[in-house]
Amino acid sequence: MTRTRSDHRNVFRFATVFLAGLSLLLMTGCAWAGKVFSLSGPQSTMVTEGPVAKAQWDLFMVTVYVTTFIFIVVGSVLAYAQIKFRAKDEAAEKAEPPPQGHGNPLIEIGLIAASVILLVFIAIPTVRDIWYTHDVPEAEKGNALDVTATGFQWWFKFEYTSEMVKLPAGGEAPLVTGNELVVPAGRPVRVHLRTIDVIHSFWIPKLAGKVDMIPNRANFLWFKADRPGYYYGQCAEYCGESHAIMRFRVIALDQPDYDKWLANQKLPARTVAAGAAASAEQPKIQFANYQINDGHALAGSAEFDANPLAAWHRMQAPEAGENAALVAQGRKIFQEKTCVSCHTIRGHEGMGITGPDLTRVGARSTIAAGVLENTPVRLAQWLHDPAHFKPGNKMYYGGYVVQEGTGFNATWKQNFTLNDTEINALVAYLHSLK
Amino acid sequence: MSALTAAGHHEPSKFHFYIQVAMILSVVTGIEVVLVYLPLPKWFVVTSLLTLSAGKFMAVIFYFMHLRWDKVFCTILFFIGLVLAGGTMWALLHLFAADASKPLTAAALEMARLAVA
Amino acid sequence: MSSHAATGPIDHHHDHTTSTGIPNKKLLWWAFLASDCMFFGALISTHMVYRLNPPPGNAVPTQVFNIELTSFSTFILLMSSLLMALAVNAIQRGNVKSTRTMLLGTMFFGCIFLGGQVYEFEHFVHAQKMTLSNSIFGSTFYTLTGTHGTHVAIGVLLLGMMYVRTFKPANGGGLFMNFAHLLAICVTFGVAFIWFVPGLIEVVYGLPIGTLFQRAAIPLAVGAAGLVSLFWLGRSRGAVEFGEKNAVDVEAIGLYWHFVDIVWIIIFTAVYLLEYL
Amino acid sequence: MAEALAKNAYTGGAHAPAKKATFDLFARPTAKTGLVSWLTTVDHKKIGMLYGGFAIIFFLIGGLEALMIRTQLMVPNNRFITAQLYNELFTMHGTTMIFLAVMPLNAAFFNLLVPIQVGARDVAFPRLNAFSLWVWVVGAILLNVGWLSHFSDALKGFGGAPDAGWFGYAPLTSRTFTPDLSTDLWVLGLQVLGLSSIVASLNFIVTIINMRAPGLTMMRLPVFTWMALVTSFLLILALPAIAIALVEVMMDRNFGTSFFEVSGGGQPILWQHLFWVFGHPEVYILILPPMGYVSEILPTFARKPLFGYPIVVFSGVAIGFIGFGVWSHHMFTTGMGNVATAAFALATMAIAVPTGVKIFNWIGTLWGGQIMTRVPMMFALGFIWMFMLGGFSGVMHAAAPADAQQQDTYFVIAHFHYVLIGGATFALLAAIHFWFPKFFGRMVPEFWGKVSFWLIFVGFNCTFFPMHFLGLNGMPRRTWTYDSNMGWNEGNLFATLGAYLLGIGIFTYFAVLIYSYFKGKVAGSDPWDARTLEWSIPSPPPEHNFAAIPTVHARDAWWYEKHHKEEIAKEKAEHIKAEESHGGIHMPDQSWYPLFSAFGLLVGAYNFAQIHQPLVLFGNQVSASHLPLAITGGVIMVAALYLWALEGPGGYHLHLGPDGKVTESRGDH
Ligand code: HEA
Ligand code: HEA
Ligand code: HEC
Ligand code: CUA
Ligand SMILES: [Cu+2]
Repeated sequence: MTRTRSDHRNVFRFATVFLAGLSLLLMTGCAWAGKVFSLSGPQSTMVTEGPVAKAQWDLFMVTVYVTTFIFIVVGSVLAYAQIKFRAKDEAAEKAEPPPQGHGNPLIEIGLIAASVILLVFIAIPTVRDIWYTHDVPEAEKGNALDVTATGFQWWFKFEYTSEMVKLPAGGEAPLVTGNELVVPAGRPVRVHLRTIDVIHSFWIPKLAGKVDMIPNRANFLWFKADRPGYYYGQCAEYCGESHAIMRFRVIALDQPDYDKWLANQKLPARTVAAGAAASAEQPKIQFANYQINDGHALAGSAEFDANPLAAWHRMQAPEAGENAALVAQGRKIFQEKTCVSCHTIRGHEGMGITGPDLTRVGARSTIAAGVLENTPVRLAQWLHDPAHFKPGNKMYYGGYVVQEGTGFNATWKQNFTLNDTEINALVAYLHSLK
Repeated sequence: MSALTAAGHHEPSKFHFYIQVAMILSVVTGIEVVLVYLPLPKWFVVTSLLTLSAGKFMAVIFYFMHLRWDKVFCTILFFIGLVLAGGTMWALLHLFAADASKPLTAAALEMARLAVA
Repeated sequence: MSSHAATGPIDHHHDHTTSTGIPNKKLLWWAFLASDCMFFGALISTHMVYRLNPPPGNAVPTQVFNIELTSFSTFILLMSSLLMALAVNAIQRGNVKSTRTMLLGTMFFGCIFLGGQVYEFEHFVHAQKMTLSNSIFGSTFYTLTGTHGTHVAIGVLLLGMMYVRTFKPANGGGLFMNFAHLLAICVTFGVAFIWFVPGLIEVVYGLPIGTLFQRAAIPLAVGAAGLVSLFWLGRSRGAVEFGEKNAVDVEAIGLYWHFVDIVWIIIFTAVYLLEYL
Repeated sequence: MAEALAKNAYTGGAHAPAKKATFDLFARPTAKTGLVSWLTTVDHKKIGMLYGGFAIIFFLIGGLEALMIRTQLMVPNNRFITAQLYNELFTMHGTTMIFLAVMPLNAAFFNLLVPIQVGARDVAFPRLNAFSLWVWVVGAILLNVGWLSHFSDALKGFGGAPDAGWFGYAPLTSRTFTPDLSTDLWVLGLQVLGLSSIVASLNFIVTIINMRAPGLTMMRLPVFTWMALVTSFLLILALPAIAIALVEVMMDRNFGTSFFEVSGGGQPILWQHLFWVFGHPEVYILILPPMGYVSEILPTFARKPLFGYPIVVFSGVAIGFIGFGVWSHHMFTTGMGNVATAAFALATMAIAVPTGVKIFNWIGTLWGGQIMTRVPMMFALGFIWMFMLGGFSGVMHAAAPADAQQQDTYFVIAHFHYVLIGGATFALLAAIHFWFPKFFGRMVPEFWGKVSFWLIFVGFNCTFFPMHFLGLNGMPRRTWTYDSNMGWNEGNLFATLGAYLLGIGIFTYFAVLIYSYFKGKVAGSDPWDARTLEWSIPSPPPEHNFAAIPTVHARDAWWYEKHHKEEIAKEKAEHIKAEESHGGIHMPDQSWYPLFSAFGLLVGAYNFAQIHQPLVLFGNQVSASHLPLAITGGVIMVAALYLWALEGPGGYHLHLGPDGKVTESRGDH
């Protein structure tokens, strides 16, 4: 290769132009590029809303400072060496080799010592924060709220172990909710982490780092929300087909709001008074077209995203124009279509525990573990074809069967078929459960 | 090969030595078995058991496996594995003995049963 | 390498063709044993971890175990180790005949050990109702001791192969004989440990000896036939290729065999004895 | 013997007929070219090439899987592929890249280089080496055969490719949650790959320790060979942990035990410990050989010996050793308790020190040198920069409380792709480019090499740098799809475009190699003016590597030889004479049995994976279970091993004629 030298130059020229072009691209699309590094999404770990997350973020920044410092020092020396000692031309390459030096123990030991010292800067806060983030500080223990969270493939159950409710059948049991955890702001919350099947992980980025829910282990974490707010949570350990969309929400409320919410929760399921817009005739279909036609866009509407906490508050009040007959019909279908075998609606029918508790599903801001906004249309779509939104979800019956000639195969079937009218009634019913 | 035999580069026989080692090993095994039944403090029995079996272990590798007469490198090689395996076991046992690792068992069994249901 | 081995006097602690003086095979086996430490380390850890916090419904080890039998097995394995050491000692002195005897003896004791284990497993499963799957103790215990047993069985097979190799004629040929010989060994020893040793143990625990012979006339006959052919095939058949130069081969298998023994030393203490405290 | 000498002028095709073996079913293969020569080869160079070829194919397949992953994530709420397929893709992408691409590529270089660098003619156990290779192939087949189910309904029984993630956390791998065959095949595939690696590593340990040329003391070994030694040790000591863990899952799945089954009192967390006891040393298994390549390439192109050789070697050993004590840093979120968490966090940080030492010494090597920025050098420099960045994010993870926010997010993905691609892969690309002339006798054009470097460098950073921010912004890994309101859209789009660019770069790189294989400028034996022994022999190397086993006088043996020509020439001539008087150059014979026993293993393992399933052939049930076939496989394997043992190493001799011609002879001397 006799053209080597000029080849080099060509490539470097090419690379320079390329890099220049790239940075130009970045600069012209500045706004866009800014968004590439947009760091304040609803699950951002940088926007901390509680002491645990803050301690974790601050520690992270310590590591960033230390390593950036090292990078600048080491990187500069490396860059300098690369430029300074480059053979400038062919002649230089062919020249006598440089002195064949073998090393310098003093420099080595010095650098090792420096590395160790720099690591100490990271190690000390690390150890301190391991203890801090582990459990509720001693001083606040008395004020802490204990909740048990249980992971299921692919949703979460929450039990308020200190808040007992009367069961219709007699006796007491802890208050149970699903997929939305409501907590008082400003008070520490200790979440005991359990799972019924595989490993899940409980993570509310803005409030606290994750801790795993591991079968046969008594894990827990704690967090505190500095102020009322609506926080995104996510399962953070791969748990099977729909792990990606195993989500939940944490809603932090003022103490008075929280008390109000709690009082309401403890009541049995809400029944719509017969008088409300009673109508003997066949109930009208409220939304003729619930077919899934909006692609796959999940999550909330723009309005919802703008202020999810407000959206949540709106969900708490009964909807206008409730149709008591339709609701009653929905309640009946809920029984007939075997929904009761998996879902509990405390005070109404149902005692299933393999699906989320639906006693107040109408007051949730999302359904299907944070995947869909809880609008009538969305709920209808969910009932129409849950697997469309959550592949493999367990709102099915069936099992794994051996198919002839091919060995194992999974054939899950939906255990209920609902027509439009039934779905319509069910939606009215479920939305009446506030 | 016959030339070799003539050259007489034989090992000195260790026949009797091996038998003695084996006898000692058997006796130690006997002591171990008896030890667990003696009314001695637990820590003492555990320590003695561990020391005795370590002693047996060493006797076998150094005499029967002739590490004692081989290049030290063989010893080093084997001890790399032994030390790492021992260290890993030690760490695992401590990890699982920690309070945080107490299994939920009873409750967990209950849950597992629910999940199957 | 092999071409050099024959050119100089054999020094059993030094191989002049390698950089360290340690023969390649020996080094390979020592490295493998280092690795095997980790295998058993992981297995024993698993067992101990579950002993730390036994779940309800676990079998109670001391009720299951039969410590006399296990102590006996431990002794037997020690004796096999002794014979193995003697086999190496013999071949290093060029004594092929004695090597064969010692190898057979090692295999024999190894098989008694295996027979004891077969009895033990069978007894645990049937009399003590501890199976592989009905308690975690069963799972870890059988897997650990079973893996060890598999090591012993592989060791017996390797010894058998080594044994028949000592008959490989100096002038070539003999593949079929070699194969037949190995088969005879497998049959004989297979019968010995799968049937006869457990049976004998039963006798010790009260089975009338007559019943024992009645129950298993056929396996016994097969075993006897195997034994006879073993003797016949094991007669002197002229010059053999095997000799002092193969000492390192025997030694290598010996290392493996002794290792299996030391693993048992640990298992005996950690899995059995400590339970009695 | 003189006759033999006269008859067989070695022309590459002609060879001495094998001696009628006494203990042999099959005639011993002697072909030097053609398919049989590759299937039966025991030559470390051919084995190395086979490893390399297979590994590169799998690297491209793994890359293709990555591109599908990136395409799916390009825009929010994408439905390019299903959740199920996505899960299979990332599982197999991780498994493939680690076990079927980077590890075997390293194995390829061990094979190609180690024997030559230690001045030997082959590895210590040539047939065992071939066995490792074919067993590896068996593992690769078992892992990937599940993909077939996507191509035809008749093959649905495979249940798809494995989908439990590359670290297959229990209890997701139990029958309850992944009932299909894919997980069984994953378990057995990994088991078989582990077997291959252990056997290969034992071989290299013996080779490096025992087969060194005269004068080649341990402290004169090339750094790459040192790293090969440390890596081999890591392999034999780390793999048993996962082997046992895999046995335990296999037992849980097939034989009703409850190692990880909660219903029987098992603790799934134990799997994590056993996996990472292997898994963490594994990442050093992936990076130490690359550190070795870089330690060879930098001195060559800086024309200076490696700075602080003893410390570089020692830090490699230290990394390997400390690497065994940090596994739980992958488990900071499992609630281990404060003391354990703190201990593992500190131990993990400690690893930064020996790693830093290496970086400092590489810079020291450049300092005062005469740097020639050839393509391998550019990749090597790229390695230093990128690996350093990846190492820093590693240290960020080591701060356990901070890791609680990062674990299982794209921040981790960014970390390990920086160390695995920016580190391991860059160094491998450097190594391929560097040693290509040696083994194929052709130069790779500099210009196109540099183009591919820049494409890869820029593409790589565009792909993975934004992932740090995606992670900090809360994007979890193993996410098949995401919502549009999370602030991740732009970062993902950018990363995907970067991945395409990276793909083009990788494509260019290999396309250029293929071009050079046919059309490249012919390379001399030492095109780079390099320093270690492999450059002292012709390109491509002859089957016996060295005409005379070299005597090593200094660390960079070949550099020394180049500067002491007369003295060395005299020495060589003497060695050649001495060896010929001993009967010539002894070479091991080829053998069928490694291949046969691996075939038995394939049959056995494949059927063992589905042991309880009815055996169905062409739509008819043949047997109630696969047991008969599993046993058949086992018998084939054992029989092949037995015949292998009886066959003996065999061997023949090469003789160097005065005219440089090589002749072959057989028979005893
Ligand atoms: C080649 C592979 C490789 C290498 C070399 C490393 C190197 C390191 N890794 Fe990485 N790691 C992986 C591959 C690798 N890792 C993979 C694949 C995973 C994810 C597995 C999975 O979950 O799928 C992972 C995950 C992982 C985790 C778990 C993250 C999580 O899941 O939560 C952690 C935590 O501590 C970690 C730490 C480290 C550290 C401290 C190093 C150190 O060795 C780095 C040391 C290097 C430097 C620090 C740079 C140079 C040093 C200097 C210039 C000196 C001065 C510096 C200081 C004093 C700081 N790694
Ligand atoms: C050495 C290891 C290695 C390497 C080299 C790579 C390479 C790449 N990886 Fe890898 N990755 C892992 C190891 C590796 N990865 C591991 C261990 C995981 C975790 C898995 C798990 O969670 O279980 C992971 C996970 C992972 C994820 C996260 C998935 C998720 O969690 O949901 C992503 C996402 O972007 C990704 C992307 C990429 C990309 C774009 C490349 C690119 O560098 C690829 C570049 C190569 C190409 C683009 C190929 C180009 C080839 C052609 C164009 C020709 C094709 C032709 C033929 C096949 C004939 N990887
Ligand atoms: C076989 C059990 C089963 C049956 C029967 C069943 N469900 Fe469900 N359901 C589930 C599970 C499991 C989920 C959680 C799905 C997820 O998010 O992964 C669920 C989720 C839901 C949700 C969303 C709850 C939330 O908080 O996110 C609604 C609403 C619901 N089901 C309604 C119904 C109705 C109406 C029926 C009857 C027509 C029904 N279900 C029948 C198991 C069942
Ligand atoms: Cu639950 Cu992921
Ligand atoms: Cu790690």
